[in-house]
Amino acid sequence: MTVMEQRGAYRPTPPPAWQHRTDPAPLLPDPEPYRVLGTEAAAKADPGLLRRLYAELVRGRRYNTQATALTKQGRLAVYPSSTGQEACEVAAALALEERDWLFPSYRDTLAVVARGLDPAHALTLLRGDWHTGYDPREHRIAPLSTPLATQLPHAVGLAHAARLKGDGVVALAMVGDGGTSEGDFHEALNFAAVWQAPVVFLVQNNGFAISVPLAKQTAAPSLAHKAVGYGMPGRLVDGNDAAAMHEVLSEAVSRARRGGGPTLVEAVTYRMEAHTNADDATRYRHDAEVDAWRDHDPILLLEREMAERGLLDDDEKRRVGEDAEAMAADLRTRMNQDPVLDPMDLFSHVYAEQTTQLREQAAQLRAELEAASEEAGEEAR
Amino acid sequence: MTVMEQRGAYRPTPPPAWQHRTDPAPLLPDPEPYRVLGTEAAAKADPGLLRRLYAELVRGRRYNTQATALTKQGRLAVYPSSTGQEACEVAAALALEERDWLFPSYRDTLAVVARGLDPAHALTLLRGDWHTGYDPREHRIAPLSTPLATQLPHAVGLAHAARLKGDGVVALAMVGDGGTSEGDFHEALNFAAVWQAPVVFLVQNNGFAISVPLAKQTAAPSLAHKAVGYGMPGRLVDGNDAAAMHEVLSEAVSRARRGGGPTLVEAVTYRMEAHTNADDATRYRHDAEVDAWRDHDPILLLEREMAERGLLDDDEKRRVGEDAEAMAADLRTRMNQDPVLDPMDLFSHVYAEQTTQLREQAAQLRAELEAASEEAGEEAR
Amino acid sequence: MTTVAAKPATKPATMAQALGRALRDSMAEDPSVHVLGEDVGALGGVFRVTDGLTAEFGEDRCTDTPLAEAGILGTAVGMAMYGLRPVVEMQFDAFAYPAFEQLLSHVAKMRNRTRGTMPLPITVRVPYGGGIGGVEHHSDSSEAYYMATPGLHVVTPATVADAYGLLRASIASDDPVVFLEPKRLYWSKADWNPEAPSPVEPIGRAVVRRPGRSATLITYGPSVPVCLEAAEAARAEGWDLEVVDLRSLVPFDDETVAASVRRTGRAVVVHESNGFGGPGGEIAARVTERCFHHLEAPVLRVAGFDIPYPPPMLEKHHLPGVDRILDAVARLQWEAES
Amino acid sequence: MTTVAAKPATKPATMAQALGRALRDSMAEDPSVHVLGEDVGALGGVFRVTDGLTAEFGEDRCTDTPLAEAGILGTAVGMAMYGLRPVVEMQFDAFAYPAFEQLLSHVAKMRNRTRGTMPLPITVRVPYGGGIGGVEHHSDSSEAYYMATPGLHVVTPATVADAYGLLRASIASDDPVVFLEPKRLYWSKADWNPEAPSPVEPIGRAVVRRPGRSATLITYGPSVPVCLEAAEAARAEGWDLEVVDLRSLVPFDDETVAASVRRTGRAVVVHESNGFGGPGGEIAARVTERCFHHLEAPVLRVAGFDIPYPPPMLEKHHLPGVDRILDAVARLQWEAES
Ligand SMILES: Cc1ncc(C[n+]2csc(CCOP(=O)(O)OP(=O)(O)O)c2C)c(N)n1
Ligand SMILES: Cc1ncc(C[n+]2csc(CCOP(=O)(O)OP(=O)(O)O)c2C)c(N)n1
Ligand SMILES: [Mg+2]
Ligand SMILES: [Mg+2]
Repeated sequence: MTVMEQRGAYRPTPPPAWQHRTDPAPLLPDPEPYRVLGTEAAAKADPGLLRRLYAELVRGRRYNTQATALTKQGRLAVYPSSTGQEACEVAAALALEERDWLFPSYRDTLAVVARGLDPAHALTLLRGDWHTGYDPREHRIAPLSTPLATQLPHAVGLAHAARLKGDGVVALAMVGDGGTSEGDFHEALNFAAVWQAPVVFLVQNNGFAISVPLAKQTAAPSLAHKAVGYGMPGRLVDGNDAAAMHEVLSEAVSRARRGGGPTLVEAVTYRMEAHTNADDATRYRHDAEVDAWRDHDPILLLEREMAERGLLDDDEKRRVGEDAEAMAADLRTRMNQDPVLDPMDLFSHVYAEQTTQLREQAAQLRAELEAASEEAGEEAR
Repeated sequence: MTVMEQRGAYRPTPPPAWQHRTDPAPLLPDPEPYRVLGTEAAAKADPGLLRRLYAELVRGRRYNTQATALTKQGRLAVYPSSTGQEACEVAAALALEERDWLFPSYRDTLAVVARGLDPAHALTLLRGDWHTGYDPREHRIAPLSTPLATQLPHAVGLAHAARLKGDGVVALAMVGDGGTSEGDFHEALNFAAVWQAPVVFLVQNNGFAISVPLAKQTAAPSLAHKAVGYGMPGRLVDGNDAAAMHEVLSEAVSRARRGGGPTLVEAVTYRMEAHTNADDATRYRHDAEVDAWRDHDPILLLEREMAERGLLDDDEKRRVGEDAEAMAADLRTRMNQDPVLDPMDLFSHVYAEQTTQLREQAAQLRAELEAASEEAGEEAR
Repeated sequence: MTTVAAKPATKPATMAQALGRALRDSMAEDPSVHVLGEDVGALGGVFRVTDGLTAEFGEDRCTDTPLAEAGILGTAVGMAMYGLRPVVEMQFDAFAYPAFEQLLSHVAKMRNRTRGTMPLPITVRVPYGGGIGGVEHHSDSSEAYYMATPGLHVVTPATVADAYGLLRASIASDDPVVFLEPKRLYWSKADWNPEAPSPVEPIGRAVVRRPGRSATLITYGPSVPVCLEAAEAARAEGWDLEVVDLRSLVPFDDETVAASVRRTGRAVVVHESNGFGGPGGEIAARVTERCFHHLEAPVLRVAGFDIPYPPPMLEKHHLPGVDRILDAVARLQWEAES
Repeated sequence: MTTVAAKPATKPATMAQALGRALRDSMAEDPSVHVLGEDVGALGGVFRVTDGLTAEFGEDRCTDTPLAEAGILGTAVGMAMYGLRPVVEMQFDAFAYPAFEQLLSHVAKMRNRTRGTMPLPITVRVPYGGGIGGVEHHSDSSEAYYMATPGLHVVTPATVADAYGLLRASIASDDPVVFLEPKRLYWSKADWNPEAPSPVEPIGRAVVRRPGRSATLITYGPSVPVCLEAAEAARAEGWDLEVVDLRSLVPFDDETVAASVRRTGRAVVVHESNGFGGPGGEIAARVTERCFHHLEAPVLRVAGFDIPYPPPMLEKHHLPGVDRILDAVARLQWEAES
């Protein structure tokens, strides 16, 4: 019996404004993270894609270990490693076309490299010679974002501009589980859904925000459940399953490209290393928890699948390993050279045109540097 | 077949971290706004409560019209009327016990009055003689919040402190549909759920944020659907049905008091007047839309129900009307008196102790005022 | 109050109208200019500055956003990254605060952090200041925050003609501009020809609004008319005050200001913003650095008190008025006292 | 570098340790003191200032919050409304920006808007400044924003003893205090007895760290040790420099500062924050207002350049160092030039 039929004389109508805007059911994530490797779905996966993913994962892992080593040698100011999260990083890069845009967070150097950026240029920020080591427009990669979640509205605005232009460009923005608590996450997802912007939000839920575990970050059934509150679909994926990640992100990207609007993807993964080289993870988690994830390593999962299907022989493994080593060796060599820096650059990019004040200050620094080098010269004589 | 059984040799486990934290199903709102008046549920409603609600609605409506009239006479700087939303305002106040706290937004003067504050003191902010006209601690009413949604984290913090104290106090915080787009809304709800704070969030979805209609504010199935993303229940209510509002809010309050954590309540209602007396609603909406809501007026709905049940005779109606008139007359008289203001108050409450700088500035103003009154005195002579 | 000479077709226009016209002309000239904010569409903004833009250019060019200031400015950053020129409206000064992280950490820094490859030509319009009887949070003078943030330009008009010219220049700038609109001058009027509007003013040039020889009043935005009034009143006391309208706080026109103070030897900085930590400190300090040996007295400041903005019925006591300015002028040590 | 006299039980302690001890002692003394922030629990904060507090007082007293600065400060407001004394940790200066609306529109105003009935005894700890090789957004000097906001106290220690004393006093204050911790002094050491810590300093008193007669260096926080070093170096040039450590920017100790400058007749303000719109303008202006006829030269400023904070490898060029301070002292018109 509907409310209209319940009463005799007095039958009020529902509030005039009441009408369903969106059916919530299809927006809700499945209860379990989506997986491909080790399931029947894996049979459908393209062998070429799996090989490509494998090579990138191995290269990515090697990149992570090399960069961490560089922090020990004082060659990087800091490095937030994505070891254990390579499937997310690589899939994010590979799901995009060249014309698309990537909005990485500060941990996502690897996604930037997997997208094709010179591995050394991706490290400029963390090395400390400048804030961003590449031209974002040339590579369609936004600067690595340190203030958490602030890059998400940028991705939405860019995707909105692309939609207005009608050029089929999609933006993919990355954020951590901790970052979802920021107001910018909320505002970005809301704008994206209202504007039906072609943007994909990838949350890497790696269990921690520095020392804070997920349970102190949210009480939600999953982070993907946030999507329905904006009117966009939420997908839950095993973030260590490269094939699942690639499939789900590619679907979300083409949905956005087709005009279907934004998607929120939560990748369940784990940060195997400390937060950065400067962090001491023993203060807040047990080795046993880390160990439990070792058997769910993204490279291992893919290797097992490929082995089972005969897609990976020892030759291929060796070749992939050697390529990764070559990349690491080259990176090491280049990062061991001191960058040539011009202090006067401090004043070159603040404004399109230097203000009088900056010209005066630049002159001051120039004079100081000249005096110092004269002094040094005199001392040398 | 579970994923564990799907494959032969290689059977990966799901990601170790994966475990359901909360069952989403009970957190999702019903598809239709909950209603009592005109349905079978109304039979269970307490006649005393309905009478009380009726008297408050009538008084509230009269308060709204009187306050709007005062703006025309220049006695108020501005008034954002809640005409049409009285059921929400009144139910919010009545759902709370005396020890509980109310966190009103700038539109919720009426809830403040229904909670028992002197009708004139509630208007201090809008009259312009000071920012807040009452001692929040004495009345357990936070200042009317102008910056939208900023009061929500305050309510959460206060409720959290109450929970730590274990004194059973609950906070109820009010916000508009537009305010749900702010980052503070998101952060407040997330903190509340993580902390299981005894707080109830009441969103009055009145269709507009000044001129911006709900469809430009959100693409969600409903605002109540946001709750699941925080891990709290979301309830959808007919905001013009005073009995339904009272029931749902009371339930949420006692759930919070029992330690059950926060609830998000969306009340579907409509702003019958312009945004404030300074606004021109004809610029962004048609009279037809407003007219469609006239038959769904909160007083009308309650009156019809009570009439059907024989709970409201002409005597009672008259008496309620007269009480409301008396309140309005008293308010008019008092608001027509010029408040006595002391300009030196400007310096009295900035800090617990006046800084040297403020003492100097206070002395300056005092000297100016004395000079001015001397001048005036001389002129008078 | 305006420098535009009357032409045959001029008629009285308000500052709000001139700002609206500047938006319209910028949008008509350059399809990459987009306006976004709360209520900028059908309503035309709460101050009606964007009136008619959606009707003329459509919702995609002048867009009512969800109610979230960080989101508005943050999406504007993304739009600018894609080559658009967003003009963002913040509804009131205090409602720009939620967007501060986007402004400080991204808008102000993006060009620099990308070595100039990613400029952000964003204009952030902020109605600011008091004197309109607004309830709390509607009358803040927030210019000190913007001035303290390298990478931003900070511009504020005081006349109808400048409102047009400076807003056009701000939108045309390849750098982010915080464009501060003095609320209580929105309805100020001047003769002005919308069909042949005043030429676009370059950003960064102060202007002498009234020449004088006794002392310089250095001011901007809402305090410019007050200073002009004070200068008129000062004639009765025998003072011939010069009034400099800064127009742009960043970049700062040291040359014009210092030249004036060197001429007059005395200066008072006047603004509504709180005195302590407000723009006046910076201005007084840099004038003193540059004109020390020309100064007959310390540069004084007449500013709002160091208090939260008062409620409407008390705001007149807070705002720098003619008398308070004249009191300060009187303290400029007219007889040798050292 | 510390004023505490060596006692038998003293041993070297870092500023971070003294701050941690101040939190601990405040919490032990007053059960209404609660610490909250990102990673303040098991980790002990990224600078380890809150180390051990959760272990000693439990998670309800020292709480790891979700990652949302406006939420942290906003909930702290509610906790303070209920009678608690929250001490909030912002992880880095630039990550306090998302909380600006809460800080400016509520924390700073609540006492005033409620006519004193609802004070907010909140301490907001903000690690600030550079010199630690941090990547972008980790080295901002944001004190100008706080100074420009009436209703806040702004306090910053420069010594181990003051770190303890001023933080205790800030937590005990019934008003909100923005407590700025100079990042690069976290590891600075001094002999200090944690069992009998230095007495609690009152907020609002500057201190002469080094007496001198030639000129006054006015400074605070991270620049205090640099100024002391400069003063040592200046002896070689024949200058005997006085160094005033402000300790509190709000309230400002006009008396101590003006007394020093009246004695020396010359002054330089030194800070890391950008010069333009930075604290130095206010300080120079008010010193000049008060000491004009004692000044032999304009008050000069040595500050960070007007640029976004540089990347680690270039920050040394930005930070005011000994040479730059001595250059400024040399420009204080030692021969009569007027
Ligand atoms: C706005 C902001 N607040 C605080 C920080 C300091 N911080 C850097 S990383 C981090 C934790 C991030 O956690 P999460 O989002 O889960 O990403 P993950 O580190 O796990 O990749 C914090 C708190 C920051 N960078 N930005
Ligand atoms: C942070 C902030 N931004 C903007 C405003 C200006 N403003 C006042 S009311 C309003 C609309 C509010 O809409 P809604 O939340 O739906 O509440 P309603 O007015 O319908 O009660 C706006 C934009 C504000 N007060 N605070
Ligand atoms: Mg994480
Ligand atoms: Mg509304």
